[in-house]
Order: sequence, then structure tokens, then C-alpha cells
Amino acid sequence: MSTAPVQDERAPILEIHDVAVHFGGVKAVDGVSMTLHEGLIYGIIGANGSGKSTLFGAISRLVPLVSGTMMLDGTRFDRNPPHRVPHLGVARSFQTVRLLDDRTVRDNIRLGHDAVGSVPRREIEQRVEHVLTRLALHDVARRYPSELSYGIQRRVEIARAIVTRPRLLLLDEPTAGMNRHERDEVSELMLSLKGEGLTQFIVEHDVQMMVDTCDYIFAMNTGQLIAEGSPADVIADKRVRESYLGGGDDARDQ
Amino acid sequence: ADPAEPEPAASGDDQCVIADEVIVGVVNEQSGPVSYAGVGPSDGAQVAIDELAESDFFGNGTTLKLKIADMAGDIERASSEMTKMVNDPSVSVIIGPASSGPASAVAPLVEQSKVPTVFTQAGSDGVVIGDWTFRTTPPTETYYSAGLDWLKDHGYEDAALIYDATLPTFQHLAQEGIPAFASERGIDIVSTQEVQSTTQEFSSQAQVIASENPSAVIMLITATPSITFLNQLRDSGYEGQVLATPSQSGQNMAAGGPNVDGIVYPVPFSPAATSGVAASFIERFQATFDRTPDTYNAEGYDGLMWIANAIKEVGCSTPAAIRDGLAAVGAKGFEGAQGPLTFENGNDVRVAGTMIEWSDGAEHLAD
Amino acid sequence: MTGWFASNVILIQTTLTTTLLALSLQIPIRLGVFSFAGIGAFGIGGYTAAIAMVHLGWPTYPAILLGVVVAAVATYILGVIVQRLSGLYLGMATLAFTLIISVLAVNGGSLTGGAAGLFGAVGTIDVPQILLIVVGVVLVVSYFETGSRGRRADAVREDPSLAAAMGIHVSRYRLMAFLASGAIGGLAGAITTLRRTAISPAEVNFGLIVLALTVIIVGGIGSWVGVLIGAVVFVWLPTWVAFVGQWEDLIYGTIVVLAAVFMPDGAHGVIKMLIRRLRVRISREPRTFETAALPSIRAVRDRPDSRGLVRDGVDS
Amino acid sequence: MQELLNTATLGSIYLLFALGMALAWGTIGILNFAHGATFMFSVFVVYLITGAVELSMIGVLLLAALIGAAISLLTQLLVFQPIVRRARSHSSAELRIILGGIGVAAIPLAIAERVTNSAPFAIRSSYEATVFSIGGVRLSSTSLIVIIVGLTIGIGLTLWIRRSKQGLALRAIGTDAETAEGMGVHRELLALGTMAVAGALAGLAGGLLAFQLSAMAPESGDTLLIKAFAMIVLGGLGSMGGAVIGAYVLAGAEMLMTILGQGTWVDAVSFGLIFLILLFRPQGLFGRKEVRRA
Amino acid sequence: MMLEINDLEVHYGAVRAVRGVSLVAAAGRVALVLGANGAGKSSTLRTAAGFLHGESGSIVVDGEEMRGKRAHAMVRRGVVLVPEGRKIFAPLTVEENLRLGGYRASRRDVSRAIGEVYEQFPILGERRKGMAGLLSGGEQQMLAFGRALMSKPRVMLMDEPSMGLAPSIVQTVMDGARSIADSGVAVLMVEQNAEAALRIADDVSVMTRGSITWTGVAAEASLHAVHAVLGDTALE
Ligand SMILES: Nc1ncnc2c1ncn2[C@@H]1O[C@H](COP(=O)(O)OP(=O)(O)OP(=O)(O)O)[C@@H](O)[C@H]1O
Ligand SMILES: Nc1ncnc2c1ncn2[C@@H]1O[C@H](COP(=O)(O)OP(=O)(O)OP(=O)(O)O)[C@@H](O)[C@H]1O
Ligand SMILES: [Mg+2]
Ligand SMILES: [Mg+2]
Repeated sequence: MSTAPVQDERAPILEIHDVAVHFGGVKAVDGVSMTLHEGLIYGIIGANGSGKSTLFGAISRLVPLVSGTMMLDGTRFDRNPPHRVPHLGVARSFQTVRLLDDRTVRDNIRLGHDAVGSVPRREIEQRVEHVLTRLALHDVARRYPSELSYGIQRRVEIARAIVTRPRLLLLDEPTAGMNRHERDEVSELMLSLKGEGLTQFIVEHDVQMMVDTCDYIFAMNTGQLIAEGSPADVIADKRVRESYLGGGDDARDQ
Repeated sequence: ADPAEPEPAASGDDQCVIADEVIVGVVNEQSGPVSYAGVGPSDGAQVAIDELAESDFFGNGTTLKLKIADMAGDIERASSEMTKMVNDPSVSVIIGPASSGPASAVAPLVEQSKVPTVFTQAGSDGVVIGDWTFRTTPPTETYYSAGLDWLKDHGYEDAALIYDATLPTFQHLAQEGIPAFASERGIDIVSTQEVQSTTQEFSSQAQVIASENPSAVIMLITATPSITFLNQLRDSGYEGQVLATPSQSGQNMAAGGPNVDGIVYPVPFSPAATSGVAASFIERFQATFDRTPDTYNAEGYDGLMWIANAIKEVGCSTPAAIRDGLAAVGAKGFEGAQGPLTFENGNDVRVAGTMIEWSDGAEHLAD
Repeated sequence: MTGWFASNVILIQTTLTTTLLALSLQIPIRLGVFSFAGIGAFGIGGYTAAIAMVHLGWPTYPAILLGVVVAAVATYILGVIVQRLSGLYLGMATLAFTLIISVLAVNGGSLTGGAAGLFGAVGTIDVPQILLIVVGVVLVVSYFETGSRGRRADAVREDPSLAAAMGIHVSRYRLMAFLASGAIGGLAGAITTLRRTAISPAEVNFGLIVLALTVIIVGGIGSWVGVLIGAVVFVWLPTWVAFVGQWEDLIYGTIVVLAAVFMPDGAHGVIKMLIRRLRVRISREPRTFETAALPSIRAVRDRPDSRGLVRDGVDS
Repeated sequence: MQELLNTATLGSIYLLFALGMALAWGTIGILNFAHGATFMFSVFVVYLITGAVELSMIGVLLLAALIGAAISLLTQLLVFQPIVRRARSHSSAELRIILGGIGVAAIPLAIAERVTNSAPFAIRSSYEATVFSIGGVRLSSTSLIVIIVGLTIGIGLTLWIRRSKQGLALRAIGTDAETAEGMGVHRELLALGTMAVAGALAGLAGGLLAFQLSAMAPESGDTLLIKAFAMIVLGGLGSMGGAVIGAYVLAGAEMLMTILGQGTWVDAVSFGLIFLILLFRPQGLFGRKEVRRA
Repeated sequence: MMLEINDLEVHYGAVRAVRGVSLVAAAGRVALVLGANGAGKSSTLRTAAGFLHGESGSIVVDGEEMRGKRAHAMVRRGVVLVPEGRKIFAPLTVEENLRLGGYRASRRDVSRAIGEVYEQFPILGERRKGMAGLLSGGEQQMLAFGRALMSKPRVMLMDEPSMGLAPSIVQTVMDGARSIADSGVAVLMVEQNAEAALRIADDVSVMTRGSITWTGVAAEASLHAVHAVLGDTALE
């Protein structure tokens, strides 16, 4: 697989080599290798069940590897327990919203920072205020997740992930349940985070958004990488079109 | 106990008299799983009080009155109610909890606060521990030998032992008392089986005994499981004699059916007595409650009579005086519903024990 | 007042020790560790303290300390062994642990006094001292309930893998729950035993588990405040309803049922709700909303404070 | 052989008691701490009634089952259903269901203790046990009935839960009652039905055990409650078949200790065994792994 | 067959989530509802399906007032919801989930319908004995959709059925919704993927802060126009 030139100038932040995750007979991730460089937005696309979320699970160490190695800033971390990963500057959101029901939105966001970093409390509060503003959540800061519509819950999920100011951000379908405009807003947010130097790794099924936002895209199918490169190249790839976009020409318009 | 020990507050005081009304506190199991062991004594004591009032026992119109507190079989509750009772200035003497656990838990408190307390049942070691604690129930092992005497007299030479090892009284009796009693009398204990208070099904134990087929079975099990055991023992084809415990006394075997018939057990009190204090107590009790009294009733009666005799003995009803009186009466002994009573150390009752046979749904004196 | 104190001293003491006992269940349950080991620790602590006093002739405080340490260590080891278990399976394993403690006591010969238990452990610890100890424990517990420590505990309970993904060392929290539960349960057992001067196997039973559970659920598992309320209610209830005499258990049952139905988050939940209502009233928060008109992200984008998340934040 | 029969009897006793509890717990997620009290009180009421009229065994069992069902229905209507309705989620209701059961249990216990003074009580019936003895192996007719009824109902319920539409719906209610309702499941009705069946099983078990054990005390249900809890968890929550196996495993362990003459170690060994099994099978013998995707 | 929502009000305590909404889903037609996050779309659907009861207004199915009826009663009348956020029964197998979907149908119909679902989504067939909770997000969404088909509903309410689905499967689901409608079912769909949904919808409504602010026929509503409305509401 070729490495696009866009990656070369920057230092690698995440290096994955030949990673496999199996669940019983299901080879959810099966020998995936990839390198992510600092300050760019990476995306993964792929059919349902192709192993995208599982790969995120592997990076955040929540699912065990069958084989392979993973390095962060040149240091192996594939033996670390999951709770070490956030301390290495990696934050993530989940595909299904996972918020604490008994806690307010503000508390849920604070939770992102509760175990990470030795930052003074005042500073943490400032960061929380900041993400509340950034995701326009101020008005619901004192509400409870179950009182919020699905799309708003997703925003809280994103807010909790970015509040720690991570170096690498994993977002699993951050805009599911949002409409075009809302997605555009999130994509603008991601671009502005990129402007601040944050490396991002995103799973999304909205091809249009991925093309507009990502610098580099990986395509997966049945646990394996089938293509990678610039968005345009990956979308044009025949195997990607067959396995993911549904073959027909109109898929390209999306 | 040393009755000569000087007590500054009370008995040395010549002015001391018997009050018009003497309050006897009762702290015991008025409810909960062993409420029969608490309600029984207070009923028995009430019969004694009525009898005393009727005969103007003190000769000056003094009456006794019970002040009852329920500790529901709970240790914490017992401590708490007992604390209230000893802090109640109107209470001169107390009848304490019947279960060993709570009784031994409150005993130090009694000694500390110096209000004499008479326990019923509560057969374990830590109950009668000093000058202020007394007991009107003989520990089972002190009269259980009557049961082995009975076996020997009736020609039984070997016995199987089954006992509930989670109950202190039974554990003690089975491990120390019975082996000694049996060997003294030449009775052979062929096997020993332990069960727990959680054991509900006894087929296997019953079959073991049936296959060994000793001439007798000594069964130290509480009321409900003992009925199961006896039925399954008979179902296993065993036809020998069963020697049981006072747990089987009172109305506890009424639910047992025909398979329970014929078991014998020693009790401190015999409801079939025909003479002496026992007979008159039985008559009175029957008149009051319209049922035959049981061991628990008799113990309560004797406890109260002990207290009354003590008050009369010292002519004073302060707690300290009553303590002295109890010790003095204890040293002499007296006749109670449980027969002629003697007291070990002047504070812990001993009786001869009577053998009871359960048959046709009622208790009879065993022959 | 002193008269009242004297005649209720046992109740006061029982309230304090029951609070400790219930805390030994509340702490793990708060962390999502459904463990009854605290009750077993009660037995271990009680027996150890009694053995230290009766057989070794130790004075009160060293005996209590030994009870606490032995109970905590035993429970911690249990925690390590049952690490793979969760939920009711963990509940069952720790229940088994607790019941086994009681069987060991029955079969412990002269060391434990067999079925009759151990007598004569006459400790010299009075109610003010116990109060001091309980206050100390509660201060520590409440420290761990507030702020980020409380949130982390909630995360560990509600969603362990989320908690791990937030950087929380979940298994350490679980082990700490066992340790704390063991130490506090052991403390409760040691104090109770030395106050009663005796302990027997029959006391470490299912009934004690039911009592502790009732206390924490009626009080509310969210906080030590609930535990304290629960302990007060169940220790003093008998004296409040003494007028019904032998039907007391009926009243007890009814009250427990009513609490279960009408207090979804226990007494503590009721208090929290009242406080929240009061706060809303004071803070002039709008009483009725039009449907939450949440601004879009873009609408706030250009505000100055929404800039610079990572690099040009306060830390640069 | 005799030991096997005894184990089968003991296991069936445990099983009969545990079945109703396992049913309500494993399907609609109601861990009914009042199950023991329901069991006891059914027998107690029958005892009061048979004081006046003698009944046949069938009559006793039917009556006990009916009373058990009634108590259980009332408990569900007045306690568990309101708790579930008020709760935000089933998991938040779980502890309070336990609490409600504890409260409910206190009421029949208080009544029975009061009436009997905690003395044993036994029901009067025209039934008389006979003892079969074949080749030195003895078995009473009551044991035989207990074994047959226990196994039949145990296996029947297992199959019903696994195969039937209602069984499936019950498991769905236990998982997510609201969504189950969205499938057309009338959850209150089904839950009531389940609780009635569970209560009837408690009553039936009570009736049968009243014959097997000859007498009962107000506290008789309590010991069984812990053991039932143990074997259901041992078998694996939600698996009726697991509860069946769990009952016989527990009985076997107890019987073994009895045969070895270690009567006071019975509880330690049987609970120790459960402890060990759980260490190796954290989901019980037949429980399903909890699903939680990372 | 027809579902009519008239002047519906749904409040959560002090929050007025749905304010006087009227919508119609008629047999054979797909009615599409678009709107920003928090506009009240899910609240409307949940009320129509009997999970919420609303404060006032009416929900009429085939001429009969159904507001306040519980969800199981609505299912019996043929009204079925594909819930937001999938809500599959995680510990049950895929096939058991489907069987539950057919709780009100006969055994024979269920077996046939299961076959159809497997045909439409082969991955579900492969995983029929697997636990539903272990499926990937998109696979779960397919299951939720398939499960709703099981009871052969007459009114199908879908809350974001395409969420988390790969584009090719979005197509499958949308085509599925179209063909259900064509078979005489009334479909009321809330969807964020306006591009995909508009292709198969008949009628379109846009919801803003609890009220319907725009209605039209899909054929006339260009994507552009709809987006303009949505964009406006977002900026309001
Ligand atoms: N249980 C609840 N308690 C209080 N408020 C609630 C509750 N559920 C929803 N709301 C509020 O009602 C409003 C409408 O929510 P609803 O879920 O219907 O929106 P929606 O249009 O489906 O949004 P989305 O596109 O994000 O799913 C929102 O403001 C939400 O905060
Ligand atoms: N814990 C697990 N046990 C068994 N199978 C699993 C488990 N987790 C994931 N799988 C399976 O592994 C495959 C990959 O799942 P994954 O969630 O990674 O897919 P995905 O690419 O994120 O899909 P989607 O786009 O639908 O979210 C799926 O077929 C899924 O069913
Ligand atoms: Mg995924
Ligand atoms: Mg919605």
C-alpha cells in the first residue's frame, strides 16, 4: 500500500502494525497496519461490521489484540491497560452514546478530565466552560442526559472527549443522528481543532463529510484495509465502491 | 457469690422497708422466633404475682407488678432495653432474656449497674457471672443425666447420637455431657452425627441410624426439624427408643403426628405432677390461661417466687436488698413449681429433672 | 438529657456501629461492586478483637486495630481472588465468604469458642470515643464522595469500560472497595464485640446482611448521609413503634415496603431533590421552558472564548 | 444408590422451592425476597384451614398453590409493579425490589409467629406416606412425588422459557421492558402472570414440603431462600436449566458432607464449592456472558 | 389505513417539546419529517407509538382516537416504531430479537418474515445465533429495522432508520421503506439523511422547536429548498 506524500513532512504519532482482533470465529480486525502523522485528520470508512469500531477499541486497549504492535510517539503501548491510554494523550468518543445518567451534562464533561492530567482545578473548570461554549451546550449544562435529544447527547459525547486537550482524538461516528447543517458544524469544529494541532481519527458513514474534512482516508472491509490515500483516490477505488458505496454511480454524488 | 460482701447503700440500712408496689422488670423475647421462651416466663410470673396478692404474702398489702419490655430475640435490642430497665429507678429487680446470646451480652451490664437479674433458660456459661446475676433454669446438662438414667433403667445399652452443633447448649451437651453420662452408665454411643440449624432434610441421617439399629437414639435437635427427623427415622424403619430434649416439651410436638409418639425427654418441670407446689401451680395456671403450663411457665413462676421470698427474707425491696435476699434464699433452697430447688453457688438453680413421655398428643410422666 | 443519654446509650452506640456496618456495604455498592464481604469482615474483626483480648490479653485499642487489619487484609485477598466476578455472581461469592466465616467460627474449637462463641472481651471503649471514630470514618468517606472522586466512582459503577476509557484504573478502585469495606466492616465488628463483650457465630448471619442492605437502600446508596439516616431509622424504629407491641414486625414490614415504593433513591434522594428544588426557586431559574432552544454550534463559533482549544489555551 | 436417591430428594426439595424464584428473577428480573414467606404462609393458611376440614393431598397442594399465587399477585400489584413503574430503569429498580421483598416478607412472618408462638405447625391430610423398599433401598412415596414433581416442573419450565413465545417475551421484559412493550408485549399482564405462577410454585413447594418434612415453622422459608439464591446463581442467572442443575449440585455437596460425617461443615463446603465454581465460571454453570461491547 | 396526528402537545415537566404538531401518514405514502436536533421529532413519534401520552391533541388511527393508549395496544392496532438508538435486546440472539418483533404475528408468518429479513440483510442471517449486543452499530440498526418489519405493521414509524448505516445499506433501508409503503403501509419517517430520504418520500415536513414550520410534497421540494429551511432554523 502506498503512503501518500501528505504524511511525510510530519512526525508519526500513531503506528499500528499488523493488528488483529478476533472474537471467537469472527475476525473483526485482521492484520491492519497504518501510520498516523501529527496534526492531520484521518478517516476510516467501511461497510457495517468491517471492524472500524473494533480497531478504535484496540487502540484504546478496550479489546485485546490477537497479534500486532501499536506505538504512540514511537513507544509501544499495546501492553498497556486501557486506563493508561488517556494518560498518553489519546481521547475518544463512542459510537453509542455513553453518558452517566445521574450526572449533569457539565459533570459528564468534567468526567473526561477527572482522571487525566495534573491540571489545577480552576484550569479544568475553565476548560469545561470552554468546551461547553464551543459545542453550544451552555444552555443544557445543568440538565441530565436522558432529558436531551439524541443529537444533543452526541455533542456532549464529543465535548467530553476534547475537554482534556488530547494529542490524538478518536471519534466514532460523531455526527450520527445529525442533519447536514449540524454535520457541517461538527466538521468545522474538527477543522478548527486541526488548526490547533490536534490529530484526529474519525469513523463516519457520511462520505461527503469525510471527503470534505479528512486529509487521509483508510477504507476497511471484513477486518482488512482495502484502500488508503487521499479522499478522492479512496472514493474512486473500485473495491471501496463495491463493498461500501453500493456500486451504483449515484453513490459518488453523496 | 459472697453474700457477706458489704453493700453500703441497702441492706445495712435499718430504715429500709418493702415498698407498697414492687416493680419487676421483664426484658425478654415477647416476639420473634423464640417468643415462647419469653412469653412463657412472663405468664408464669404473672400467675405467681396473682397468687402472692391473693394470699397477702408479705402481710402488708404489698403487690408486685411486671413491667415488660420486648427484645424480640435481638442482642442489640436486649442490651438497649436492659439499659433502660436498669436506669429506671422504679424497677427493683429484672427477669432477663431467655436466649443465651442476649443473656450473656447483658450479664456484664447487670453486674455493672447492680440491679439483680434472674434469667430463665439462657443455659450457657457467660450468664451467671457474678453477684447480681441469677438463673432459675437449670442448665440442661445438670439434669440431662436423668435421661440416661432412664435409658439404663429400661435396659437400653447402646444409642446413636444426633445433635445440632450450631446450638451452644446442644453442642456442649453432646461433646461433654452425654459421653460422660453414657460411659458412667455403661451405655455405648455407637455413632455421632452432627447437623446444623439449617438442616431441613434428614433422610440420610435417619438411614444411617436405621442401618446401625441401636436400641436407642439420643436426639438433640430443635422442635421443627426434630419432627422431620423423627418422621424420617420411622420411615427408615427404625423402631427403637428416642431420647429427646426440653426443646420437644410444651406444645412443640403437637404438630408431630403419630411418629413422634413414645419419645421421652427430661425436663426440669413436669406438667403431670400431682403434689406439692407443682400441683398447685398447675391448677392455678390452668385456671388463669385455660391450658397446661410448660417448662417456660414454671421457670417464670419459680423466678418470681424466688424474688418474693428474697424480699420477704430481707424485709426490704431495694435492688441491693433483693440481691442479698436472692442469695440468702438461694443458699437455703425452696420448693418451686420445678420441685425442690437447690442452687449452685446460691445463684444457679438445680433440679432433679423429670422424665416426660410424649404420647397421644400430650405430655405424660414417663414410667 | 443525661438521663435520656444513659437509658439510650446502647441505642446511640448501636446507631453508630450500624452506620459503620452499613458503610461497609455501601462503599462497594457505590462503586458497583456488589459485595457482602463487609459483613464477613464484621465477623472477622469481631472475632479477631475478641481473641486478642480473651486469649492474648490485649487492651482495647490494639485489639480493635488488629481486628481492622486482619479483616481488611482478608477482604482484600478475597477481592483479588474474585476479581473476575461481577454483579450478582460477585454477590453470591461474597455471601458464601461471609457464611463460611460463620461456619469456621462454629468449628473453631476453643479459639472461637464454638457455637457458644467467645465471652469476656470487656472492652473499654465508650460512646464518645465511638462517635469520634465514626466521625473520622465518615469524613474520609465523604471526601471520596465529592467532586471528581465521586464522579469517578459513579463512572466505575455505571460503565466500567467507559471509566477505563476515561483513564480510571477500574480494577484498583474495585480492590480499594474491598479493602475499605473490609476495614470498616472489621471496625464495626470489633467495636460491637468489645461493647457487647461477646461474639457468637449466630451473629454473623444472613440477618445481618439483610439489616445492612435494608439500611443502605432505605437511606440511599448514593452517600454516607443516606447510610446514617437508614441506621437511625432502623435502630430507633422499635422504640418509636413500641406502642403496637407484638405487631411491631408488621409495622417494620410496611415501612420498608413504603420506602421501597415511594423513595426511588432512598432518603438521601429525597433530601437531594428537596435541595435541588430549593435551589431552583432561589436561583430564579425559568420555571417553564419553551422547547430548549439550543443554539447551533456555528452560532457561537465566532465568540472569542470559543477559540483556541489546544494550543492557545490558558496553558500556553 | 440410597445416597443417590437421598440426593435426588434433597435436590428436588431445593429445586421446588427455587423454581418460582428462578422464574421471576431470570425472566422479568424480580428477585423476590418474599418468596420464602410466600412459601411458608401458603402452608400456614392451609394449616389453619385443615384445622377445620381434612383435605386430600391434591386438595392441599391445589389450595397451597392458589394461596401462593394470590400472595405473589398482591405483592406484584402493590409493591414490585409500582417500584418498576417509578424507576428510571430496571437496574435502578433492582435494589428496591429486593428491599420491597424484605418488607413484604416481614408481614406474613409476623402474623404466623404471632399465631403459632413460633411452634411448629403441620397440615392435616388424608394422605399417608408409604415406604417402598426394593433391594434394601428405601424410598417414601412422598420423596417419590417430590422428585417427580420437582423434575417435571423444572424441565417443563426450562423448555417453556426457552421455546415459547411468552418465555421469549419474558426475557425481553427483563432486558428492556419499554422496548418489549413496543413489540406488542403487555408487560404488566405478563409480569403479573409470571408472578402468579412463581407464587403458585412457592405454594406448591410449600404443600409438598409440608408432607415431606412433616412440620414447618414460620422461619422455614428463610433458610431455603439463601440456598435458592445460591443455586440459581450457581446455575447461571436467567437459565432455568441452570437452576435445576444448581439444585442437585448443592444437594450433592451437602449429601457428601453428611455421608463423610462432617455435618457442621455442610454449609462451609457447599458454599465453598459454589465459590470455587464461580471462580472458574464467572457466569455460573449455564449463564450467558454479559454483553457489553466496548 | 391512516395515522393522523392533530395539534399534538408533548411536555416534559416544564419543557414544551412538541407544540401543536399535526402530521398525516396515509397508506401507500412515505411522510418524511426533518428537523434540527432537539426539534421534537422523536417526541412526536414516541407519542404516536404510545410510549408517551402527550398533554393534548389527538392521535387517530383509522378513525379511532388512540392518544393515551399504551404501546402494546398500538402494536395491536398495527402501529410499530423503529426506535431511535436501535434499542435491540442485547442479551438475546439475533433471531430471538426478530421473533419478538413478530410477537403479535402467527408462528407461520414469523418464520416467513424472518427469511425475508435475512434475505434483505444477509449479515443478520449469518449471525442469527449470535448475541445481538455484539453486533456492530450498523448491524444493530439493520436488526432494529428488520425487527419492526416482522409484525407486518400497517403504520410504520421510523426514527432515523439510517443512523450508522453504510451508504449501500442506507439505500437498502430506504428502498425497503418505499416498498413497504407501496404495499399499502403508512410510513412516517424521521430522518437526518435528507438526501437519501427525499428520494423515496412522498410528503415532507420540517419541524423547528416543536412546531411544523414547512410542509410540501417531496417531488416539489428540492434538496436545496429543504436545506435552506433547515439551515435557517438552525441559525435562528
Ligand atoms: N425525558 C425528557 N425530559 C426532559 N426533556 C426532554 C426529554 N426528552 C426530550 N426532551 C427535550 O425535548 C426536546 C425534544 O427532544 P426530541 O428527542 O424529541 O428531539 P429530536 O427532534 O428527536 O432531536 P434529535 O434529532 O437530536 O433526535 C429536546 O429539547 C429535549 O431536550
Ligand atoms: N465483542 C464482540 N464479540 C463478538 N463479535 C464482535 C464483538 N465486537 C464486534 N464484533 C463483530 O465484529 C465485527 C466488527 O464490528 P465493528 O463494531 O468493529 O464494526 P464497525 O466497522 O464499527 O461497523 P459499524 O459501521 O456498523 O459500526 C462485527 O461483525 C461485529 O459483529
Ligand atoms: Mg462501529
Ligand atoms: Mg430524535
